[in-house]
Amino acid sequence: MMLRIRLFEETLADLYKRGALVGVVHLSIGQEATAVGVCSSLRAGDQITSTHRGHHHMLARGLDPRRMFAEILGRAGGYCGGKGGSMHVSSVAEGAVGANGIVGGGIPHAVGLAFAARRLGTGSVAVSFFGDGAANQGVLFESLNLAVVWQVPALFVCENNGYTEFTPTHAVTAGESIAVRAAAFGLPAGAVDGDDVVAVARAAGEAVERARDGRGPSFLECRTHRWRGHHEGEESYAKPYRQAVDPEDPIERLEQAMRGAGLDPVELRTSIEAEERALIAEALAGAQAEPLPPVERAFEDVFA
Amino acid sequence: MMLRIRLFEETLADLYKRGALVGVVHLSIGQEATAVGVCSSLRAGDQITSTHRGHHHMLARGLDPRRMFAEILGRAGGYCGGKGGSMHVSSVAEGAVGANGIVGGGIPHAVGLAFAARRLGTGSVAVSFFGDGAANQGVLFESLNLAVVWQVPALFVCENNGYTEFTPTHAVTAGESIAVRAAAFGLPAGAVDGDDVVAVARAAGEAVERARDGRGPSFLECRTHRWRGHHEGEESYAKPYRQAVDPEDPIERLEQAMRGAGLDPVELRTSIEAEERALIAEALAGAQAEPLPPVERAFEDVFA
Amino acid sequence: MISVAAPSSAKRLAPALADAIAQCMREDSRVVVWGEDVTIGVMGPTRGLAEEFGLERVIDCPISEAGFVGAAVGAAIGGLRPVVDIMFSSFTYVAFDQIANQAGRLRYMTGGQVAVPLVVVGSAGAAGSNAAQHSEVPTALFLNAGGVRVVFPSTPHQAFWLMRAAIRSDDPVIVLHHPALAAARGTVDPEPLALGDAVVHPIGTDVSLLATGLMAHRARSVAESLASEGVSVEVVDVCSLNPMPWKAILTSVEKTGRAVVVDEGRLTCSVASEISAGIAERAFGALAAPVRRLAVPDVPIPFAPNLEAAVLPSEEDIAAAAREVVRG
Amino acid sequence: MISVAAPSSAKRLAPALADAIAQCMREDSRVVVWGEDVTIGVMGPTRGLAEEFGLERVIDCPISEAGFVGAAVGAAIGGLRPVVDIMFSSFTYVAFDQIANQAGRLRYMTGGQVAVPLVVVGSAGAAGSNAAQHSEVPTALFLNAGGVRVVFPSTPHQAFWLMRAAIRSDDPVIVLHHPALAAARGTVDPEPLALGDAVVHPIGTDVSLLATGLMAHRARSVAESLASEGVSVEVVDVCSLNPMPWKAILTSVEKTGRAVVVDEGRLTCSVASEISAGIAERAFGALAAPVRRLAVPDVPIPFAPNLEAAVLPSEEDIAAAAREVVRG
Ligand SMILES: Cc1ncc(C[n+]2csc(CCOP(=O)(O)OP(=O)(O)O)c2C)c(N)n1
Ligand SMILES: Cc1ncc(C[n+]2csc(CCOP(=O)(O)OP(=O)(O)O)c2C)c(N)n1
Ligand SMILES: [Mg+2]
Ligand SMILES: [Mg+2]
Repeated sequence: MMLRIRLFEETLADLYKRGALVGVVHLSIGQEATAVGVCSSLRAGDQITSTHRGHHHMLARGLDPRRMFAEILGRAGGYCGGKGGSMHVSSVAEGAVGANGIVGGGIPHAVGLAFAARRLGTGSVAVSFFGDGAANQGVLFESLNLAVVWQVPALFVCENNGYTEFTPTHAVTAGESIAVRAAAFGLPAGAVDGDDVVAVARAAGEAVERARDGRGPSFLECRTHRWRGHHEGEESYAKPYRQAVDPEDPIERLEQAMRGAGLDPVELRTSIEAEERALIAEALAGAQAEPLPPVERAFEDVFA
Repeated sequence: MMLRIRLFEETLADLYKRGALVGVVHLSIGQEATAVGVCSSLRAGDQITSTHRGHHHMLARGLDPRRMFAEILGRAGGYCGGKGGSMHVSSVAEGAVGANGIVGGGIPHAVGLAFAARRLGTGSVAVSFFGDGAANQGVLFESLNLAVVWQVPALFVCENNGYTEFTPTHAVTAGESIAVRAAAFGLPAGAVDGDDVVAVARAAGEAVERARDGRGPSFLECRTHRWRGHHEGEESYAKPYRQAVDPEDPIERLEQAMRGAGLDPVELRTSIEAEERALIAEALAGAQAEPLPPVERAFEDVFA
Repeated sequence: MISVAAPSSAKRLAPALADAIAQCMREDSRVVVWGEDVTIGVMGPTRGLAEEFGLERVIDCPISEAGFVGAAVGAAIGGLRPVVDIMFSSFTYVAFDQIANQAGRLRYMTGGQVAVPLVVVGSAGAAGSNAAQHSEVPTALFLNAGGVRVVFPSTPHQAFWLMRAAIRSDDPVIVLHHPALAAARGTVDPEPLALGDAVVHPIGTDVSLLATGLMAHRARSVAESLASEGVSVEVVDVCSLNPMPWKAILTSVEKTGRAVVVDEGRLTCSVASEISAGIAERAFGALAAPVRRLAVPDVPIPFAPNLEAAVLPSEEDIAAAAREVVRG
Repeated sequence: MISVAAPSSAKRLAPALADAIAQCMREDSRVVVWGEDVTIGVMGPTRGLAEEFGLERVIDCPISEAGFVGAAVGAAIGGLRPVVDIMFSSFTYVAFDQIANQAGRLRYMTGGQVAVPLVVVGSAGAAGSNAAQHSEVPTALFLNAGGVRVVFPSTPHQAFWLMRAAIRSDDPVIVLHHPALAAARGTVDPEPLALGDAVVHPIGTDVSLLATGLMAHRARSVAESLASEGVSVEVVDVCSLNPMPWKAILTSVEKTGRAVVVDEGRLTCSVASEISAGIAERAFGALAAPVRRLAVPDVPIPFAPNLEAAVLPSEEDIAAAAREVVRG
């Protein structure tokens, strides 16, 4: 799955370079492990809220790459009929109520989704993904407080890639850590190596189980790395602003782990990679073959 | 000064009962010590931001009871020409940029006032008073973060009287304490007995000095008690909702302290009380003699 | 739904709102209520609900408007029908992104995947010196932001039926109620009102007064007083603003040829401006005089009673404007 | 201030905004700039400022719009002149209370004790599939909220002078700039523009097109194309919206007797509605045809390019409306 995300995003980077994409595209390369690790413990009925940088969450949640490409290309067959685009991919039926263009905007939604799940007795949980930059939006703290007071089955996942757009987050963020801020609101809050898919899966698994058992919400800070710029094409105005990071590759990390466990990843990878490449290529071709949305659609879906 | 506040507020309570007040009036009886203790270490040029319950802050800051009464009675001679009222008393010239009807609304203003003071090199500090209920407004945490990142000369004073209107704040507030929340944003944050004016003055004095010395912002939680309802006249709809509190009287506390120090407060009090009663009575009479604001004033002061 | 018996015994506006919520809560367990001090029901619309439905469905919130409105958006998407009491509607400014950019956009952005059956109820208007931050009528902000329905009942009958319609709607609905009308008397009649309805009363032939909330009351009493002067006034109570009842508005104006729009919001980009522009576009030929707008000038609401009165359209202002457009 | 030399060598809109800020920063040390990534100047108006003025006056902020707009309100009261780049103007919704209820009310509530010389600059409008939350024009929200000035320049000349006027004003001013016009070409001429000005060009006699931002560009090119059809179009670029340049608007409409208002905001309670209602009230007699409004219908901005184009008033739409009001 990490490979699928990697290939999906690399395909978009390539499309962008060739001028085949419109709008702003934020890629998740380097952050695959957080999405895959967290979503691995979710099941049907659970819901996730995501961000402007959400392709990896959606793929990890099991969305169809073809319909995702179609949405990002603004085609009729996209998940949102082409009305959402890269920043707003969503598939409620598949447990992804969706991405949000407003940083922090989706966080309280997860509290409400979790509240509804508990009240309706569905046994589902809600997970909110957001970034380290979102940790400075007041609504995060309002949401943490509500989640704890209401003891709802929610998991807050902060994907800390070190950057708020082009600003190193530490330069605009006070206090010891984001997890420490969260802990002050009285919920279990820990930090984990976000590039280690196994570690993320373990930590998220415990938190999701806690939520399902009615033992309340948790907070998980996943320390990870953003390999590419804030969005594709930023070179046009963003002077080199990155400190030299030597980003860890979550995929290689997994392979090392396998080796450590005496398994040989090479064969596995080559076979999976072939499969996934085919799948992504086919998905893209399918999406590109899609028609544009009919113009009438622009005037629908405002009200029920 | 605590006596002046007490008498000022009792006078308003009496006026309200006699139907002589309009609008909503939130009294500060029982909370005198926080206002007096904090403002005792402020000087000319310093600024405070306040709340819907701000008469004690204003009096402690040295505002004129006559012009305050006039404002609360909607008279021309009021501090805001009668356009602000009880929730919006302010006197910028006297270091009180003012009260705010929006819970939390004034907190970021203090950050900006402190930033301006530092940039303009005035050596002044900014103090923001707010309640325990305001500790659930996201903008508080945004303000704390900015204040720490910018290292501005600000003091955040949370007057914790245990209530968010009619709801015991603990029922809607997660985590160990408000001070602990603040500490997670990396500034010195402590709690103090808010009914002990000496303790408040000591703690606030240190914090203000720290700010003046350029050593950054601080947070002070003052645990106090609200003797009266959320606002005057609430009996009309608010069923008895208070747990039996046995509120401490900050004034008696001070007198005890004096006795402890071998001083006799009785004489002092009687003399001060006589003075203050006269002063308040005169202030009220003066305010009541004020004319209504001329109608044209309603259409002025929107733009400079 | 037509019945002979009165659907609610409420005799005043705020209790009619509360009764509508209570009836919906009895009929539909997905309806939940939250906001600050809703168990006490400070503002009226939630009074008594906690006693009947308990603290699982009537929930006091911390002062976190963006958080609990956002949570209501999520709960609505998740299958509940939350009714959020925001107290004073100007507190929506603290949660404006959640209302405008989230509740009002998510259905569209997801290509219709989600419905957001959310009600936000709040008081709107000046009621005795609550000053600038607790007295304004932000209707136009919600209408321009879009994506949310807006109703503003002026009688117990309107309050009951429109709140009921709001809760049963699959769209986000803002329900405004005027603090000066909380105790306004009236009976709730069996004929329901729906989102998009207007109430035309009294009927008249010389001039149409289009108004909402407290201004609708003032318009109706002006209609009475002008009748004695021989001016026949028709009042269209625009109690639903999104959907806007254009048919009722245009029918009235095409009949009278004259219109005064009375609005307690600020004038610029107001509901009055919208109605005036809409009439000009759709019924220009029928107009015997320009549409007059009466609204709060572009100032905040002042505290002092005499100043507050001076910025609100008074019955005298309304009567004068009506005479003017009629007599020219 | 009249001078012969060009006050700015900027040849494009966004750099003209940046140059205006830079000149004000040189003249007045109280001017400071903050917002997200203002040192890089992602959005354009702050590009290059950090290099010249340093990180003490050009400050990157955390994602805390309510916090840093509120801090700017405090800093303005405290004697500075903050210029806040909010990036996309729809992010003001997260800080709406600080803008509407604080910046826009404090002077009035304090009886004139404070001035709030604050500038909030943000992009407004659709520019190639930024979708619902990054494409809208919220002008009408600021106009109805009141207490804040609003300008929306469409050329480098307007951008330079109006940003300069905004920073030098003692009132809070919202400066909007259209992302599709960031690179719009033009020279900055010596004749200054002030808050409240409009730019009338080209001059015409048959119909007045009243428009702002990108719509003003479309109106001007429609004016050219209709000239070849023998229709003489006058374009009033309403680059200041608060104060609203009523004199320029009414002078034009009284001359032509016909008006089409083109607005990239949502139609209901829009600037177009306000201008239409204001014209009807003040120049009814001069109107040979009803004022036409062209605006975004009440829908969010969709992502797909063909859908985005479909909801914005196009040159064809504008030309058709102009012909219609002229030929009836
Ligand atoms: C309310 C709001 N403010 C600002 C922005 C502009 N913006 C988009 S992404 C971003 C940075 C977000 O940083 P982070 O939360 O760490 O997510 P990341 O991009 O690192 O994945 C900003 C400031 C926005 N979309 N919404
Ligand atoms: C944004 C906002 N939400 C709600 C209110 C209504 N309100 C006024 S005072 C108050 C309680 C404030 O509690 P706290 O901060 O503890 O101050 P206290 O009244 O105890 O002094 C509330 C909810 C408001 N004025 N502003
Ligand atoms: Mg980040
Ligand atoms: Mg309190």
